[in-house]
Amino acid sequence: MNTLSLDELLPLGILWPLFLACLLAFRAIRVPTLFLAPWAALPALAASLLIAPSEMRWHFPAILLGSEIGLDATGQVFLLLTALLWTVSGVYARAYLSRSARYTEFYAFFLLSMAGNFGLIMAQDLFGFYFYLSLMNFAAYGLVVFDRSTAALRAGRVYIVLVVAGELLLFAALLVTAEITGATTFDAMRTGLALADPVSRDWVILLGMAGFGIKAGMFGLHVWLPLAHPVAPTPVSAVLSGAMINAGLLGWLQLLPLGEIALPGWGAMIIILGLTAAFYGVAIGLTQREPKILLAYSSISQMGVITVALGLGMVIPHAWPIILPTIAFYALHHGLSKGALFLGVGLAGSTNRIQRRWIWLGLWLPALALAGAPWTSGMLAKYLLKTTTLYAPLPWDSLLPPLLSLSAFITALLMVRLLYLVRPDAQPSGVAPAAGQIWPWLILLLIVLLIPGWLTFLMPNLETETVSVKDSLWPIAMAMIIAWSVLRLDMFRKIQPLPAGDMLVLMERSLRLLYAFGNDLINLIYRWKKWQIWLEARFIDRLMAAKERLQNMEDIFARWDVAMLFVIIIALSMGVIARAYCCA
Amino acid sequence: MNNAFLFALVGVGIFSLGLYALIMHDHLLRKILAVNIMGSGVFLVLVALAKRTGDALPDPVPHAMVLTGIVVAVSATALALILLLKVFAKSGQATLPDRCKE
Amino acid sequence: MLTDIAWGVIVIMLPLTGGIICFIWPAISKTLGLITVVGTALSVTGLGWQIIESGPYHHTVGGWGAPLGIDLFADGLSLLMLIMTALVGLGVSFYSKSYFKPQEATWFWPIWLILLGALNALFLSADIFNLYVILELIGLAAVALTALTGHIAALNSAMRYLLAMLLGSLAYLLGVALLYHDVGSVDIATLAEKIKPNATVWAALGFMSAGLALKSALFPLNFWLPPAHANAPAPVSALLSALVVKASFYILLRLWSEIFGSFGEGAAALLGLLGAAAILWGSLQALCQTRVKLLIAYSTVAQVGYLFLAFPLALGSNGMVWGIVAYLALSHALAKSAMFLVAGNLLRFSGHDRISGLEGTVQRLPLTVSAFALAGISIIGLPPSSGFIGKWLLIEVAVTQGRWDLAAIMIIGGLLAAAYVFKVLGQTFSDAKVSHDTGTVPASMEWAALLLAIGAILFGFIAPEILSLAHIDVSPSTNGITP
Amino acid sequence: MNWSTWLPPLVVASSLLPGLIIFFLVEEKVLFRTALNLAGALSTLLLTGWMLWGVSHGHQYETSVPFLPGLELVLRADPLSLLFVSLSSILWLLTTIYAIGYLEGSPHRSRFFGFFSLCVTSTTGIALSGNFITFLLFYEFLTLVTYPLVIHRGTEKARQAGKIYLIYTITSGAILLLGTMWLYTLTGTLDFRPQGILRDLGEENHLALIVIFILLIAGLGVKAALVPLHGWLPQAMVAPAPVSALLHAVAVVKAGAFGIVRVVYDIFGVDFAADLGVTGPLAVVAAVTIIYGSLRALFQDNLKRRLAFSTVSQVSYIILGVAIAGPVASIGGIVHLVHQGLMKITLFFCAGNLAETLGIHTVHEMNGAGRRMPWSMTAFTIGAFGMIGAPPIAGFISKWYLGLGALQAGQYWVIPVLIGSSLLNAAYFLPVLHRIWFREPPDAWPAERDFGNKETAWALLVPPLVTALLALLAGLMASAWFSPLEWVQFIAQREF
Repeated sequence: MNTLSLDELLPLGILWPLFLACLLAFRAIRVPTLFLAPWAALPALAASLLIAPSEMRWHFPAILLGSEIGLDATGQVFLLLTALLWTVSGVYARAYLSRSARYTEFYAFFLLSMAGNFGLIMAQDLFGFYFYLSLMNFAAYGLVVFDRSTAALRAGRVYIVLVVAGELLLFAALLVTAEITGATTFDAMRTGLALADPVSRDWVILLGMAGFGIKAGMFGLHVWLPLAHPVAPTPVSAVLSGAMINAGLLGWLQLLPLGEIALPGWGAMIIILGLTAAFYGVAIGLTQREPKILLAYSSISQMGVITVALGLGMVIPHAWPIILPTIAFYALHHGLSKGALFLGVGLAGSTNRIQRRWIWLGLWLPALALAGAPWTSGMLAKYLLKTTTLYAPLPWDSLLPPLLSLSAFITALLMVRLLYLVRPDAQPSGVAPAAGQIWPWLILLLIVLLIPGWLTFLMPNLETETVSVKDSLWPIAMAMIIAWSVLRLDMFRKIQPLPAGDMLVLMERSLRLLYAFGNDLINLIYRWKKWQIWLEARFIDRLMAAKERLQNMEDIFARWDVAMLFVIIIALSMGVIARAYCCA
Repeated sequence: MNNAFLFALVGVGIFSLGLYALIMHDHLLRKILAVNIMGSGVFLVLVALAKRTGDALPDPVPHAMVLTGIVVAVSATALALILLLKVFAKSGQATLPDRCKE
Repeated sequence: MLTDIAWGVIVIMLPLTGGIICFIWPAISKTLGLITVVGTALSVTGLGWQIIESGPYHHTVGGWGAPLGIDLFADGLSLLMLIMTALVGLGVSFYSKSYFKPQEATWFWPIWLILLGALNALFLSADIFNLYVILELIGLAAVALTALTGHIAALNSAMRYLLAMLLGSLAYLLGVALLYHDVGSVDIATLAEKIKPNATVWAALGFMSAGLALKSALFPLNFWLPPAHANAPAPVSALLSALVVKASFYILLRLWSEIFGSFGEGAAALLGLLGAAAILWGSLQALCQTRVKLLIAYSTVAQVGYLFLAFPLALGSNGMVWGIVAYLALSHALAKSAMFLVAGNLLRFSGHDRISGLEGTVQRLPLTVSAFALAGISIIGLPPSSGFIGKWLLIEVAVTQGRWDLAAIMIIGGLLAAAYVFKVLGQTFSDAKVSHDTGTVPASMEWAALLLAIGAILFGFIAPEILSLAHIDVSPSTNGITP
Repeated sequence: MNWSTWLPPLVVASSLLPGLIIFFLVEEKVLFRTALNLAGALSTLLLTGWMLWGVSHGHQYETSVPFLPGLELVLRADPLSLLFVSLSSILWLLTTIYAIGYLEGSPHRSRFFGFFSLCVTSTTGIALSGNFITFLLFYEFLTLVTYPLVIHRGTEKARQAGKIYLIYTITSGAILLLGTMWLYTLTGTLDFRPQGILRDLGEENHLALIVIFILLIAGLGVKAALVPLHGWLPQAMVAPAPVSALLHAVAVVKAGAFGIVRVVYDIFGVDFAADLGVTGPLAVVAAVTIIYGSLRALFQDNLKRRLAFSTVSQVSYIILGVAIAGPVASIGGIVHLVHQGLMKITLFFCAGNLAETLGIHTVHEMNGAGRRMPWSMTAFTIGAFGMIGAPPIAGFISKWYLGLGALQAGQYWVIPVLIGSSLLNAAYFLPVLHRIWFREPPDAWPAERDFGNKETAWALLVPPLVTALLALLAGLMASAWFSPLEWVQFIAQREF
C-alpha cells in the first residue's frame, strides 16, 4: 500500500462526511456514527491547514464527465473558513439538539450539506462543482425546514424554489460556457470565455450572475435569506450565513473571466447592485426586532460589499491579483464573524443573568469585527478593499471610498442595534446554553480575534496602524453616538419591522395572481373535461343511433325481395358495365 | 331471328317468371315450384342453343347437360320438400320469417 | 411408384365412398369418418407431392375427355385449396368426434364426407359444367348440415340458404349455357383460348358472377350467411365459413383468372367495389353483434370482401394477386374455422354464446380463448400471422398500382376486425361474477380449435413456400401466372 | 451454424420459451415458475453480455429467415440494439423479482408471468430487429402481449383502459403498416442501415417521403406517447405496478421511442431527414410533449398518474435528442433511453411498494412515508432527483448532452424547453419528496401490511434499490468504460 500523503486529505474531506451520512442509514451502527458525525469536518479542516495550495489537480476521469478537484490559494482560504464553521457548528449542534427527536435526521442532512460545501470549494470542473452545489443546496433544505414550524416551512418553500431556479440558470450558464469554450475545467473555461464572442459571453455572465446571485444573496435575489437563515436551528444559521453563502461568490470567481478581460459595463452594474445590497440590507435590518433576521440582513449587506469588489475586478482586470485575495479575506472575515454572531445569539436564551452578561460581552467581539473596528479582522478587510479602489478609474476611485466608509458606518449602526436587542436584560431568546455549545463558540471567538494577527504575520508590510486605525474608528464612534441618542429618544420602538423577506411579499402577491391564473386554467381544464364528457355522451348516443341504423339497414338487406333485387341488379350491371368498359 | 333464338328467349322468359315468383310468393311450396320453373327455363335455353350453326345437327352435349341438370334439380327439390315439411311441422307455417337469426 | 397413383381420383372417391358407407352403416360412422378424413388428407399430400415433382396434374376419368367426359385438373392453386380443405377438415373432424350427440353424428358424418368429396372434386375440376354439378352437390350437403339440429331457427335458415343456393346455381348454369353456346366448350382452358367478347359473353359474365357472388355471400348478397352460420352446429359453421364459401369463390377466381380477366375490367371494378363495401359493412355489422357466432359470421362477410379485392387488382399485377388471394383464403379458412370451433366450445361451456356472458372464460378455458386470440390475430392481420402476410401482399399490390383507396379500406378493415375481435377477448378477461352451470368441454375440442389457430399463425412463416406453390401453373392462358 | 447466427434468436427465445411453458403451469407451481422465470431472465442477461462483449470486439451477430417474398426476418445485434437489449434484460430480471413479490398470493399468476415473459420477448425482438418488417412484427406482438397485462385485474376500469390502449395502439399499428408499405414500394428494402436507405431516391420522391415520415412517426408516436397521441398511457395505469414499471421504463414507450430512433437514423438517416426538413417539426412536437406532459403531471394527485405523465414528458427527451440531429444531442437522446428506464422503473417500483405495503395511491397520502419505508423512499428520491436532472444521477447526463447538442446544432430554443421542463419536474417531484421526508406520518396508513421489522418484502425492496443504484452509477460513473454513455458514444460514432 502506498503511504498516505497529506494530499489525500483533500478527497477525504469530501468523502468522509458523505460516508458517515451513508452509514447513518443503517440502524445497527447509528450510535457510533452519530458519535463521529459532529467531527466530520475535521479531515477538510486538516486539509485546509496542512496542504500547501498548488495548481495540482486530482483527476477522476470516470466520475461524471471527468471530474477534477484541487486546492489553490483562494480555495484554501474558503476551505479553511468553511471547515472551521462546519466543525464548530457540528460540535455546537450536538448539545443544541441533544433532546431533539430528529437528531439523526439533522446530522444526515448536515453531513450531506457539508460534503457538498467542501466539494464545491475543491471542485475544479463544472460537473463536480454543479454536483456538489446541488448536493449542498438540496440537503440544506432539510436543515432549513428542520423545525417544521409554519415559518420554517414557508422559508423552505421559498428557499427551494429559488434554489431550483438558481440551479437551472446555472445549468444554462454552464452549458453555454461548455459549448463556446469546449472546456469543462474552470481554468480553461475562464480563459476560453475571455476569448469568446461577446454575445455568448454576455449570456454566460448574465446567467451566471443570476444563478450564483441567488446563493450569494445578490440584491433582488436575496429574499430567501432573511426567511431561511433565522428559522433554521442556530448552528445551521451559522453555516448558512457564514459558509454556504460563499458558494455563490466562489461560483462567480470560478466561472467569470475575472482578471482576464475588462468588462466595464458588467462591472459597473455589479458594483451598483453590490452597493444597493450593502445599504438596503442594513436599512431593512435596522428595523428588525428578531436578532437572527437582523443578522441575515447584515449578511446581504456584507455580501453586497464583496460584490462591489467583484465588480471592481471586472472594471480593472489588471488589479485582480490584489482584488482576489481581498475578496477571499473579506469572505473569511465575514464568515467567521457572522458564524460567531449567530452562534452567540443562539446562546442568548440563558436565564442566568451573569452568564447572559458574559455572552453579551462575547458578542461584542464579532460585532465589532463586522463593523470594522480597529485591530479587528473587519478593519483589515475594509482597508484592503479600499486600497483596491485606488486602482479604479473614474468615477469609482472617488465615489467608492466614501461609500465604503458609509457602509462601514451603517454596519456599525446595525451591530449596535443587534447588541441592543440581545442586551442582558432583554427578553431571553434562543435556548439555554449548555457547555457543549459554549466552548465551540469560544473557540470561534478566539479565531476571530486571532485572524488579524495571522494576516499581519502573513503580510508583514501591511501598515495597518498608520493607515486605518484612524479611518476605522470614526464609523464606530459615530454609530455609538447615534445609537445612544436614538436610545434616548426611544425611536426604535416607533419603527415597525418590515416583514422578513421584504420584496418577497410583493413577489408572493404576484405569485398568488399567477396561482389564481393557474387555478383558472385548471378550472378551464375541468370545464373542458365536463364538456368532453358531454361530447363523449353525445358521441356514444350518435354511435348507438348509428348502430341501430346499421342494423335496420342490414334487416332491410336481408329481406328476401330486396336481396333478390340485388341479385338481379348485380347480374345486369356486371354485364353492362363490363361491356361498357371494354368497348368504350 | 331464328327458331332457336326464339326458344332461348322463351327460356329466359320462363326463367324470369320463375324468378318473379321466387321473389313475390311467400309460400315456400310456391318458391320451390318457382325454382323448378327457373330450372326449366335454363334447360330450355340449353336445348335451344344447342343448335349453334344454321344447318348442322344439334350438339348432343347440351342435351346431356340438361339430363344431368334434371337429376340435380330433382334431388334439390327433394331436399327442399323435406325441409319444407320439417319447417311446417315445427312452426306450423310454410313461409320464411323475415329475419331468422335469433 | 407413389407418383404414378391417380391421387386426384382417390382424393374425390375416398370421402365419397366413406360417406356412403357411413350412411349405410351408421354404427361405425365416427371411426370410419375420421379414418376417411385422415386418408383423404394423406392423399392430398400425395397429390401435392406429385404436383411439386412433376408439375400440374391432369387426369381424364375413364379416358373420355372433354366435353362429354370428366377431366380432373390440378395446378398450384387447386393444390392450395385442397390443402386448405384437408387441414380444416382434419381439425373439424377431430372436433366433431366429441361434439355431436350420437343421433346427430349418424347424419353428420355421411354428409360431411360427401361434402368433403365434393369440395375436393370442385377444386380438381377444369370444366364449368362439372363445376355446376359439384356446386349443387356442395350446396345441398351444406344445407343438409345446416339443418342438422332440427331446431326451427336452423330449419328456417337452411331453407333460406337452400333457396339462395339454388338461385345462385341456376344463374350460374344459365351463364354456362350461354358460354357453351358462344364457344362450344365447357373446358376452361379451351374457353380461355377461344373466347371473344360479345353480347352473349357479357350476359354469361353477369349471370355467372352474380350467381357465384350470391353463393360467396358477397355484400349485399350476404343475407343468407349470418343466419345459416349462426344456427348451424359449430363444426358445420366452421365448414361453411371456411370451405363452402371458398368453393364458389374459387370458381369465380378460376373464371376470372383464365376467361374473363382480360376483358372484364369494368365488372372486376364492380366486384372490387362490392368487396370493399363488404369489408366495411361486414366488419361494422360484426361489431354490432351481441352473439359470438353471429359476430364471426359477419366477420366472414368482411373477410370474403378481401378476397374480392383481387379482381380489380388482377390486371395490373400480372396475375400475382390470385396466388395471394388463394393464400389469404387459406389463412382465413384456418382462422375462421378455429373461431367457429371456439364459439362451439363457449356454447358448450356456458350454454349460450352471448358476448356479455363470457366473463372469466379466460381462466376456465384458457386454450379456447388462446385459440380465439390467435385466430383473431390472423383475422385482424397482425404479424407474423398468415393473415398479415396475405393482407400485406395485397396492400402492397394495391399501393404499387396506386390504389390507395383499396389499401386504406383494407387497413380500416383490419382496424375494425381488431375492434370486434377484442370486443370478445376483452370480455373473457373480466372477473367471473356469476357461476352459472357450466358444461365441460372435452380437451380434443379445445385442442382442435387451438391447433387450427396455431396453423393460421404458423402459415405466416412459410409464406414464400406457399406462394411459390400457388404459382405452379402451365395453363396456356396469357393471364397465367409465371412460375 | 455457429454462435454468431444463433445468439440473436437465442436471446429472443430465452424469454419466449419460459413464457410459453409458464402458460401451461398450474397456479400452485410457484417454485418451478419462479425458477423458470429467473432462469430465463438470467440466461437473457448472460447471452446479452456475451453479445456485448462480441460486438465491442467487432464480431457480427446476424440471423435471417425468409418471411415475405423479397423480405426477410432479420435479427441483428448492432450497438444500438444491444443498448436496448441490455436495458431490457437487466430490468426484466429485476422486474421479475419484483413481480414475484408483488403478486404473491394473487390469482392468475401463470397467465401474468407468461405474458410478462412474452412482453420481454417482443422488446428484445424489437431491439434486435435488423429491418423494419421484423421491427413491425415484434412491435405488434408487443401490443398484443401487453394487452392482457393491462387488463390483468379484470375490473371494468381495467377493461376500459385496455380498450383505450388497444384503440390507440392498433390504430397506430395500422398507420405504421401503411407507412412501411409505402416506403417498401418506393425503396424495395426495409433494412436498417447506418445513414439510412433513402439516399439514392430522387427529388421527385421527397414529398412522398415526408408523408411517409409523418405516417411512421404518427404510428410510433402513439407508443412513445407523443402529444397528442399519449392518451392511452395514463389510462393504462390501472395495471399492476410491475406492469406499469415495465410499460413505462422498458417495453411500450421505449419501443416507440426506439422505433423513432431507428426511423430517423437507420431508415431515413439523420442528414437526409434533416435535409428533408422533417427533424425540425419532430423536435417541436417532442418539445411540446415534454412541456405538456410535465404540466399535466403537476396536477395529478394519483401517484401513478403523475408518474405516467412524467413518462410522457421524459420519453420525448429521447425523441428531442434524435430530432435535433446532431451528434452530441443524439448521444443525449439515446442515452436517455437507458437513463429514463432506470429512473422511471425505480419510481414505479417505489409507487408499487407504497401501494402494496401501506395502501398509498395518492400523493397526499404520502406524508411521512420516508419514516416508515426509508429505503424505498431513498430509492424514490434518487429517481425523482434524476428526473429533475440533478447531478450526479443519470438524468443530468442526458440533459447535459441534450443541451450541449442543441447549442452545437444552433437550436437555442431547446435550452428554455429543457430548463422549463426541469423546473416543472422539480415542481411536481419536490413537493412529493417534501411530503415523504418532512411531513409527519399519519396515525394509521390506509392499508398497512405487516412485514415484521422489515419495511416491506425483500423481493419488493431489492429491485428499486438496485435500479436506483444503477441510475446513480450511470450518472456518477458516466465516463467509466462500462457506462451506458460510453456505449452510446460508440453508437453515435457509427451514425455520424
